Amino acid sequence: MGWNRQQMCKRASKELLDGFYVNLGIGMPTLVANYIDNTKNITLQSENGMLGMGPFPKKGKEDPDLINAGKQTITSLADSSFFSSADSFSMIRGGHIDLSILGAMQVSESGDLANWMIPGKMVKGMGGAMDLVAGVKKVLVLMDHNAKDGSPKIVRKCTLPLTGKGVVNLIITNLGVFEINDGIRVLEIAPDLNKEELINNTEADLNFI
Amino acid sequence: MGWNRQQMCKRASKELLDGFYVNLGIGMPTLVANYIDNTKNITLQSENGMLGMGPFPKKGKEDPDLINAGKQTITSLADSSFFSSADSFSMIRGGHIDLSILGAMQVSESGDLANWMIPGKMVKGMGGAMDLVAGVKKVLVLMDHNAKDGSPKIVRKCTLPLTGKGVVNLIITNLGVFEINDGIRVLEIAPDLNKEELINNTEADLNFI
Amino acid sequence: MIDRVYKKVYKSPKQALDGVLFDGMIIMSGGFGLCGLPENLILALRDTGVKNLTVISNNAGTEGQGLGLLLETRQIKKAISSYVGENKLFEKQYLSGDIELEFNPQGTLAERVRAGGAGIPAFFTATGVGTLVAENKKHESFNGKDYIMETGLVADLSIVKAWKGDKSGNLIYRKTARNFNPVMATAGKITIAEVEELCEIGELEADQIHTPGIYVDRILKGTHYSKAIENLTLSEG
Amino acid sequence: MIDRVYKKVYKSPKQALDGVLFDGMIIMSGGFGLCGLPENLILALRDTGVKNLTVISNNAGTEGQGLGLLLETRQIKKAISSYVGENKLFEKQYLSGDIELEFNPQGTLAERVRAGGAGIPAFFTATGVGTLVAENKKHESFNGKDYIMETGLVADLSIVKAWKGDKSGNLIYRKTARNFNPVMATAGKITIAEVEELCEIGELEADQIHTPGIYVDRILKGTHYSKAIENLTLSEG
Repeated sequence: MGWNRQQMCKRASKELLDGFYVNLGIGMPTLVANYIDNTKNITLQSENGMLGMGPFPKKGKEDPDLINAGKQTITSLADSSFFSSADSFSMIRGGHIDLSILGAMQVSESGDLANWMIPGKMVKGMGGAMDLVAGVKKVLVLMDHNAKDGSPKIVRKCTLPLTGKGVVNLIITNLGVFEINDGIRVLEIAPDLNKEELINNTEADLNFI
Repeated sequence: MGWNRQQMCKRASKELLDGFYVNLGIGMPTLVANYIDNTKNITLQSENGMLGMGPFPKKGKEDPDLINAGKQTITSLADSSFFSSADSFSMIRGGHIDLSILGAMQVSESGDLANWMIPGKMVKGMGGAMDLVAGVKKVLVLMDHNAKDGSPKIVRKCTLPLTGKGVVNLIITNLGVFEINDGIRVLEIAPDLNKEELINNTEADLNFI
Repeated sequence: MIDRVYKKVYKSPKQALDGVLFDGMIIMSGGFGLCGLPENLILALRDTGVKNLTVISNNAGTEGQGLGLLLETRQIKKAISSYVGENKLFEKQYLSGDIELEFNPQGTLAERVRAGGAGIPAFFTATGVGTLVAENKKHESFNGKDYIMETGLVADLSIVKAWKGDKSGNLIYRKTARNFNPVMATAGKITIAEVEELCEIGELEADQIHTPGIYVDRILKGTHYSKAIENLTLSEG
Repeated sequence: MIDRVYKKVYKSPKQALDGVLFDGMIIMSGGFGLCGLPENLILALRDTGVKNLTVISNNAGTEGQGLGLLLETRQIKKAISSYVGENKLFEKQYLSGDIELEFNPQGTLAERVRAGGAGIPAFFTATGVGTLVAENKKHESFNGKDYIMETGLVADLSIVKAWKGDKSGNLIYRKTARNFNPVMATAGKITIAEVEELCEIGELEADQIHTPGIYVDRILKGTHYSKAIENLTLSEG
């Protein structure tokens, strides 16, 4: 039902405007890089200390000293720069990154985000997620509309521990695009879907105006 | 009476121990560099952003991009490094500099230092002095024992606005060497001087034990 | 992978300043004394006539040099600096009440600017405790030692000077001309950099960049560098 | 002017660690995942058997790699990290209560270390406001926005890894192997650096030094660099 992952990533890539500095989270957000419009000048930041992240290396060209925040081997570009973790998060915390795309377990109608722990399960840590959502100018959540058990992930109030409070600006799921700004406004609905289906799959109130 | 400026600087240079990183203030403290024992490894810091400050340049070798905190042209050495003002004062504030030598208008018996303003006169600013005295491991004041009008500069309580409170560890004047540590202890008296003369020229109580 | 088009390069300081100025704005200027000053931008700033400026800069220039140029034209309303000793005109304007002055210890000033750029609204420092600087500031004790709270600083515009810069805004500074420039580049809502050498993308080594391009909104090659020496001091022989 | 004698160079990681270790000490270790790890020092640290360590490091290594080595020997009592996902042994020791864990957001961790090295006992950040991280922390509002207070971190010993270093302790890092190393170098009461290339004084360019020698108490050339890749990812073609 709705968009597939490719379509979701493609839709997300439209939020990367010309001149933007962007941080892509681990997982599906990383794939958005594949859909960037080449006519736009987009610079990718990796919070472990790099601006101007290039594509994954060709075989034999991998460099253990050159990885992204997901510990994947990457490459640099002609305009790349490297810096320390402290300088990297000064950039993030200081509001210099235009857009961050992250995955989520839950997003509330007030923009609260939960994506780092499930009580009772082993916690791996929040990594840089809390810093990103607190510091970056615009936060886009890219996720499946529903959890694997079918339960809605766009909720009135997050039941999971938060990563940030009132931090999410935009949600892109397989079912639509949603703006959070004093409630949730539906910007787009996936083509083969009606309003009612969307409402049924969402706990939070949706504003269609 | 007492030591001349050369002798004072020479005495001060003995406080620069092997391996020390040292910041020398503007004026007489800068001259201490001329008396550093070449068998010791001493690194000079300049708070405008340099470690490993070399001597003044030879004529024609001056570089407008290479100055010290007194805006004097200087040179670099083989082990020099340059850094920003923020990084420079992180070094200072973080206690990484072993010794700072500064001039003073007044020093109190509890180690209070006044060297940046005289009420009613135009104030030029404290520059980096407050940061240095608050951050450096050991603060040495190098000054004339008395003001031009003969009044004592080592006082019970500073009457001038402070640069730092309880920050001075050692004073070297033309009349002697004084350690501040729960009162003032006289470590050395200039050769042609007696205790009484020293006491008469000092407002604060002196401990000769 | 991408043939990037960089839109940060401006032909002149005048063009680079176009559309970013307004009376009463806060401007940060890099430089220590006359070393590492954005000379071309200061000159152009003077010619725009923008006024009632609050200028955050370690020093106030000398007469006819650096920010001294903006004093002659009375464009500065307030200065936040650590040391203004070398400028008699500043002294005159200050004593006549024409200019407001806020002294910050040099390290506190540098850290306030860094904090502003790094999204840190306030921090604690031992610098200035027990002095006039600490008056009316929040005190707090950590591990038995007293500290005061200082706040972050941001500017409407930062003007900085680098040695080399590329068209994506990456900057490299030279020797002690680095000073306040890198932190100020991070703390301007808009940052304009002037450079001695404007390089093509790829000419600067990624490991050696002092200011990543993200901080630089506009960049230009300066044509006029007087690089005055304030205090020429030579060794004998 | 001076023919300096540098006393910072050590022949081996074992010798470099001599006299600085004690049970229950706090150790910072640079590295992000397995990238930029002080591999030789971690190995030597394991062999000394020093125990009850509090280790401040972004990650906890993987099994048999990095700090994972010190988990096998149960030398770590507490970890302060932002992410420990890659280590099953860590998980096991944590769930059995053998190891204490304090999670810090990655940027807060980096800034706490930087603050520790810079003499800043505490600072305010918006990171973590409204989350578990903010619990029991001081809150304060600046310009209508809420922030929490975080404190500076220092260590008894910092171990870092650089690409090149000279005999005075100046360090240059390579690519993303820089990560936490420069800030941790500033925050150790003692800092030991291991390098791939130990250079003579003067071989490193003064403008390009990432960590000035003042922060490095001891330096050694590492002989064993496995430089494992955690997550080899290749592009097609």
